[in-house]
Amino acid sequence: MTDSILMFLAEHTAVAALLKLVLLVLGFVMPLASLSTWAERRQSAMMQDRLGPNRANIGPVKLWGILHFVADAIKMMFKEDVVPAKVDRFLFALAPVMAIAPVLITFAVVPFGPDLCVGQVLSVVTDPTTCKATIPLQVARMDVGMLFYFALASLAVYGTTLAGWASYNKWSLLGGLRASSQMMSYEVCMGLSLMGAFLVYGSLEPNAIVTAQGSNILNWGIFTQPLAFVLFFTAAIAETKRAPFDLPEGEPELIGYFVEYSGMRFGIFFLAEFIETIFLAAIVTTVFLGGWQVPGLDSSGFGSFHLPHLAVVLLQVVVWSLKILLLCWLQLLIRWTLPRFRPDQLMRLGWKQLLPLSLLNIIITAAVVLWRSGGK
Amino acid sequence: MSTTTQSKTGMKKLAFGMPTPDEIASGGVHGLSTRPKVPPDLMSKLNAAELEEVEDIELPTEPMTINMGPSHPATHGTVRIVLTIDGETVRDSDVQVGYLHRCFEKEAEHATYTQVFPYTDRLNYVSPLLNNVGFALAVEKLIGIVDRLPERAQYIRVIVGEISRITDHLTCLGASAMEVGGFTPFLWMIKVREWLWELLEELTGARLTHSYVRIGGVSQDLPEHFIDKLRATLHKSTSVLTECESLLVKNRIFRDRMDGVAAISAEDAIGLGWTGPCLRSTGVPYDVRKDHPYLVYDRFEFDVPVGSVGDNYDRFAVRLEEIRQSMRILDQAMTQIPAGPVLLDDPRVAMPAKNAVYNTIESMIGHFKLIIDGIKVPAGEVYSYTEGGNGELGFYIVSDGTGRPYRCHVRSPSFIATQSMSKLILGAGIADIIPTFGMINMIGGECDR
Amino acid sequence: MSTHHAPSSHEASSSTGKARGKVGVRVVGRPDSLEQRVYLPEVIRGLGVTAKHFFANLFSRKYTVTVQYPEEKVKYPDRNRGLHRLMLRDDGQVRCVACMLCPTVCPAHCITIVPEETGNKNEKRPRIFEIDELRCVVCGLCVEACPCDAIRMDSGVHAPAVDFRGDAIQTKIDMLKRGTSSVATQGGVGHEWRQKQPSVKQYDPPK
Amino acid sequence: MSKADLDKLVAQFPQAIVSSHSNHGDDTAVVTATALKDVMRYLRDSAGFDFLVSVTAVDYFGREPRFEVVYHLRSMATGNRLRIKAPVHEEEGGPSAEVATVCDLWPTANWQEREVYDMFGIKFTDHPDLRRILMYEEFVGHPLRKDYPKEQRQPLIRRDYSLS
Amino acid sequence: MAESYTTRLDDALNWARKYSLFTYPFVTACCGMEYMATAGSKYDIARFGAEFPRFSPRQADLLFVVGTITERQAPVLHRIWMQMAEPKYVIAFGVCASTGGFYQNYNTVPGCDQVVPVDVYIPGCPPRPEQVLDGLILLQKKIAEATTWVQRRDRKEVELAAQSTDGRKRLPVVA
Repeated sequence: MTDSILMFLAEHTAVAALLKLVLLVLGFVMPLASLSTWAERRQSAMMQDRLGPNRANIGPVKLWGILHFVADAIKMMFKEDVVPAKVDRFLFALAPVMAIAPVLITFAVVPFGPDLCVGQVLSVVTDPTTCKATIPLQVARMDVGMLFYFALASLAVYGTTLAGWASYNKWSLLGGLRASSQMMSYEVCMGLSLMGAFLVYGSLEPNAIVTAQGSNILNWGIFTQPLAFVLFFTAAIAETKRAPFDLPEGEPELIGYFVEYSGMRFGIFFLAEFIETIFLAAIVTTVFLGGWQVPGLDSSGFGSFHLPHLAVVLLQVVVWSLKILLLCWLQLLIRWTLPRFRPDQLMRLGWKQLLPLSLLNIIITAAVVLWRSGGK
Repeated sequence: MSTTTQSKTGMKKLAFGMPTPDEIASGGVHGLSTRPKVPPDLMSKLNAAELEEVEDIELPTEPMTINMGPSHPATHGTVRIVLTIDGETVRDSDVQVGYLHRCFEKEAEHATYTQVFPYTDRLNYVSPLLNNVGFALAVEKLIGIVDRLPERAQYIRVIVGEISRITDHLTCLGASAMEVGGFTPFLWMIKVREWLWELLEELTGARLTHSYVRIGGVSQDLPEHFIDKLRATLHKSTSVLTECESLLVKNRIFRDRMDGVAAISAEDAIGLGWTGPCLRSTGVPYDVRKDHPYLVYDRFEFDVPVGSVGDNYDRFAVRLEEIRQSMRILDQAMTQIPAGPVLLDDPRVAMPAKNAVYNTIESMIGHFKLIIDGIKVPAGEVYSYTEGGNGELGFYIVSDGTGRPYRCHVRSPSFIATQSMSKLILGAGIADIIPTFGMINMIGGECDR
Repeated sequence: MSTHHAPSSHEASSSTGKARGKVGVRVVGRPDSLEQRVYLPEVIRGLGVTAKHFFANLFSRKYTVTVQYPEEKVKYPDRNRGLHRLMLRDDGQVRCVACMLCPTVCPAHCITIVPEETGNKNEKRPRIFEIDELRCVVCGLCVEACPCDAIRMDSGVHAPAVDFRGDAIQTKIDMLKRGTSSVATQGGVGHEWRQKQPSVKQYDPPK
Repeated sequence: MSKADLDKLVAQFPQAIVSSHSNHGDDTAVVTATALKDVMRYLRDSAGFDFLVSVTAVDYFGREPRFEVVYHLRSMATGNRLRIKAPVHEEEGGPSAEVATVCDLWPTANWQEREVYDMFGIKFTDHPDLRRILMYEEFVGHPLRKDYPKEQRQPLIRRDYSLS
Repeated sequence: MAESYTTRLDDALNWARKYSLFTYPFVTACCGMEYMATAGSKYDIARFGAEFPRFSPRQADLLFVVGTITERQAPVLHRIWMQMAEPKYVIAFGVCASTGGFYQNYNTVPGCDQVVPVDVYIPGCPPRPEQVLDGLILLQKKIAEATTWVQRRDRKEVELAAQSTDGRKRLPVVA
C-alpha cells in the first residue's frame, strides 16, 4: 500500500512536488516562522534577564507563552485594515505579497532530506544509486538551483521598495530606499561568496552540493570555505534586514518601510522577515553545514551499524531541522546583541570590505582547486 | 534647489514618469500638490561648489522637508525637528522645543518654597534629587544659612545626589544604546537603575519623584543599613557596567556610530554655553563640583573625566567614566559621613519635630505659620548653581520677602545644549541625528520646564 | 584608560571661602586595537556575553530579576508613600480636626475637606474628606503638614488603576478603613505601626 | 566672586552703570539698556568673561521700568562670575523698551533671548530669529508676565471627548 | 444559534486582543522613566504580551499616554489617536495624563481625556510599575468582557449614568 503510493508519487513528480511544497511550507516553514516570533520574544527576554511573554492562557494551558503568537495572529487578522488616503492602492496591496511570495517560492530548491528509495524503505540501502525509483526530498531539483534562488531573492526587494513608495509617506519612502540599496548591494556579495563553494563542490544544484559534502564533517563547507561562510552569513543577514542590518526598519530612526501598514498586511511583512531568517538558515545549512548530512551517517547507517532506510532518512531530516533551528537561534542572538549600522557604513562594509574579501576567496579557492586537480 | 532654478537651467532629460520642473512648480501632478515647497533660502545655504554639483546632475533631486517628531521614538523628550534633507543628508534643520512646557517658573511663583520641591523633581526627571539639592541651595544662599547646614545633611545630599547622577547617566547611556539598536545593554542598565531606585525608595519613600530635600537639610535620616546596602548595590552594578561596556565601547559597530560624529571644538562649545558632560567631552575640565565646591565636595577625591575630540563617543565615554567617579565619591562619602541632625534647627526654616507639634503650643503655632505662609525668605536675588545631571543647573531666585518666590528662573543645561542640535547635525545623515540627540541628552522636563 | 593630570589653571579662590580645588583630569580613553578594527573578535565576544546570560537564565534563572507581579509582590519599604489613610482615635473616630493644613499645602489641590461641628466647641471634624488619587502627586507634603497625625501615606498599598475618573476619589470611609488607631494621646505609634497592626487591609489588584 | 572685576567695570563705564552691589556674593551691575551691548562686548573681549551662563528677565509689575533682563557671566579662566541687569520699559517706543541682542557675541544667547521674548514680550533688536520658542505661535500674550493669569488656557483643538 | 456563534467568535477575538497589545508609547515626560522601568527586566511588561512598542500608530492597539499633555502637544496626540486602527485602547499613564496633576496652568491640558477617550486611568506621579501592570490587567479584563468596541463605549455611558445616583461623588461628566 505505502509502496504503491510512493510509486505513484515517484512517477507523478508534479503531484509529489505539490505535496512536498505543502508539507514543507505548511508543515515546517510557517509553524517555524510563527514559533520563531515566539522564540524571539522569549530568547531576547532570556538574554535581557527577564521572562518574556508567559501569561496567555486557554484555561489552565499556558505553554510557556506560545499562545501569545496565536493571539497576535488572530488579532492581526481582525484588526482594521487602514488604507491611508492618497496611497497607490494597487501597489500598496501588492507590496506585502511581493515581500512574502519570493521567499516562500525559494524554498523549492532547498533539499530537506536525501532521496527516498521507493520500495526499500524498510530495508538497508547501501548504495542509493541502485534504487529503481526515488523521490527526492526537495520540491524542485534543477541544475540552476542556486541561480534560481538568487533570481527570486532579488525579487523580494520589490516588496519593500513598493511598500515604501506606495505608502505616500516620506519616512516609509526613506525606508524603502534604504532597503533597496542595501539588498541590491549585498546580493552581489552573497553571490560572490558562494562562488567558492560552487567551485569546490562543482555544482549549482543544492542537493548535489549536499551530496558532495558527504557525511565527513571536515568536508563540509564551513571547513572548506570558512571565509565564505562568514561572508555569506553576514551578507545574508543583511539581506534579511534584521539587526544589525535593520536599517530599513531602524526602529528609532525611520520606523520602517511598512509604517503605514496595519493589521494583517503588516503581519505579512512581519512574518516575511521571519521566513527569510529561516530560509537563510536553510541555505547556510545546505552550502556550509552539510545540508541533511549527519556526521558519520551513510545511507546504510553509521559505519557497520546498519539502519533501515526510513530511519536514516528520518534521522537526516531531523538533523537538518536541528541545524536550521541552531542557525535561527544564532541569528536571534546576533539580532539582540549588536547595534545597528549606519547606511554609509553599511555600504562601505558591503562594497569595500565584504566584496574584496569574497573576490579574494574565489581566487584562493580557484587556485587550490586548480592545484589539487593537477592543472587539468 | 528651488524649483524656479530647475526650469531656468532647462533640464530636459528627465526619466520616464518623472514630473517636469514646471509641473512640480505648479503642483499640477497628481500627488505632488501637497509636496512641501523648498525653503527659498536653501539655495543661499549651499556654497558655490555644491551649487555647481546640483546643477550638473542629470536627474534633479529635490530637497525634502521632513518632520521628525514631536512624537518620534528617538526623541527622549518631545521635540520636533524640521529637517530639510537631500537624500539622507541633513541640509538644514529647525529644532522646535516647548512641547513639554509645564510652566515651572509660573507654578513656582504661586507655590511656597517648600511646595516648589515637587516641581523641581520633575525638571530633570532622570536625576530629581540633584534638582532638589540645587533649588534648596539657592534658597539657602538667599536666606544665608548655607554655612550652617548640618554636616550629616550635607553628606546625605551628596550621597543622594551622586546616586541620582548615576541613574541619570545610566538612563542616558542605556537609551542611546537602545537607539542605535543595542536593546540588551539598555535593559541591563535599566536593571541597575532599578536597584538604585529601590534604595532611594527606602530612603525617600518614592522611586522617582522623591521631594526629599528640604530647606535647611533633608526630610528624613538614612534608614538602617542604608550604607551597607548601597555598598553592595554599587558592587553589583560595577560588574553589569563592565558587561555593558564590552557590548558597546569595544564593539566596532557601536564605535563606528559614535566616533567622529557631531564633533565640536571647545571654543564653539563655550560659545554655545555648554556645560556638564557635553562641555567636558570637548576637553574643558569644567565641573561645578570642582570649580565651586558646594556642600562637602571639597572633601572628596575624584577626577573630572574629559574627552579629546568632542564627538558623540567622547560624550558617551565621559558619562560612563562619570558613573565610576560618582561611585568613588559615594565610597568616600559613606566612610566619612558623621552622625548628627539632618535638618537645621532653626524655627524660621525648618518644621518643628512632630512630637513637639503634637504636644507644645509654640511648635504648633510655628508649624501652622510655616505651612500657611511658607518660609519667609528675605528680599533679594540670588543665583546659585550646582552640577546637575546635564551640566550647570542654576537657579536664579528673586524674593520679595514673602513665602513664595517672586521669580524663579532655572538655567537648564539641556535647553542650552539643545539649541546647538541644528549646528551639530548639519551635513550629517538622518541616522546620526539619533545618537547625537541622545548624547546631548535633552530631557524634556528640564529643557522646556 | 589613560590618565594624566592637566596643569590646573583653576586656583583662584572663590568668594564662598572654599578654595577651588585642583582639578584632577582624566582623559577618557578611545580603545582602538586591530582586534576591534576587524569587527569579528569583539562581535563574537559580545555574542559570548549575551549567550552567557541566555544560558544562565534558561537553565537556572541566574540573572533573572523579574518579579511576576500580580502573583508575586515586592514588599514596599516602610517609608513608601502609597494610598492615603486616615488615622483613628481610641474611640474609633477620625483624628482629623479639619484644620485645613493639608489642602493648603497640597500643590495639586487634590484634597477636599468640608468640616462639621462635633459638639465640642474646641474642635471640628471633617464631614467630607476626599482625596482625588488621580490628582495626587504623591509628594507627601500633606503628611508632613498634618499637626495631629491624622493623615498618613504609609498604608503599604498603591492607588489602584481605575476606568472611571470618579472611582479614583478616596472618600473618608475608604481611608478610614485603612487607618489604624493612633495610641498616643496626640502622636502616633510611630513607624512601627505595621508590626503592631498586622491586620491592615491589603489592596487586592484585579486578576 | 571678585569685587575687583566689578570695580573695574564701574570705573570703565561710569555713565552706563546705574548701580551695583554684591549681595550674597553675587556681583551685580545694573546697566542701562542702551549701553548694554558695549558693556557686554567689553566684558567678553577685555575682561575675560567669555561664558554667558544664562539670560533671563524679571517682571517687576507696577514698577518703572517694568522689566529687568538679567545676564549671568562667567570667566572660564578665573571662574569669576558677574551678573548684569538691564532695566527695560514696557511701552514700545518709550525709553529703552528694547534691548540689543548679544547673540553675535555668544551664540548661546539665541534661544535664551527667544525664551525671554516668548515669556515676557521683551524685544531684542537685531536678533536673527525672534520667534516664540516654548509657546505656540497662536498663543496670545506673554505668560510669565505678572498680569497673565496662571490658568488662562488657549486651546488649539476642540475638546469633545470628556464624556468617555 | 447565530448569536452564540458570534459570541464565541467575540470571545476568541477578545482573548486574542487581550494578550496581544502592541503599544504606542506616547512618551512626553517623567512617566517615561517609569514606562522604561515597566518594560525593563524587573517588571517586564512583556509577560502580558504587551512588549512590542510599535512606533507607528497604524500597528498599535494600545495608546499609552505617558506624561503631561500640553496645549501644544494636544493636537499631536489627537492625530495619533485618529491614525490608530480599530480596535484601539487608551491608557492614561500617571496623574498628568489623567487630570493634569499639579500642573494647573496656562499650557497643560487637564487630562488627556479632553483630547482622546481614555479606557483606564493609572494614578501615581509617576505610577509605580505595579500600578501600571494593574492598569494593564484592568484593561485586559475590560477587553475580555467587551463584546465589541462600540457596545463597550455605550455600556460605559449607561453605567456612568446609573452609578451617578449611588451617593458617591462623581466628577462632572460634561466638560
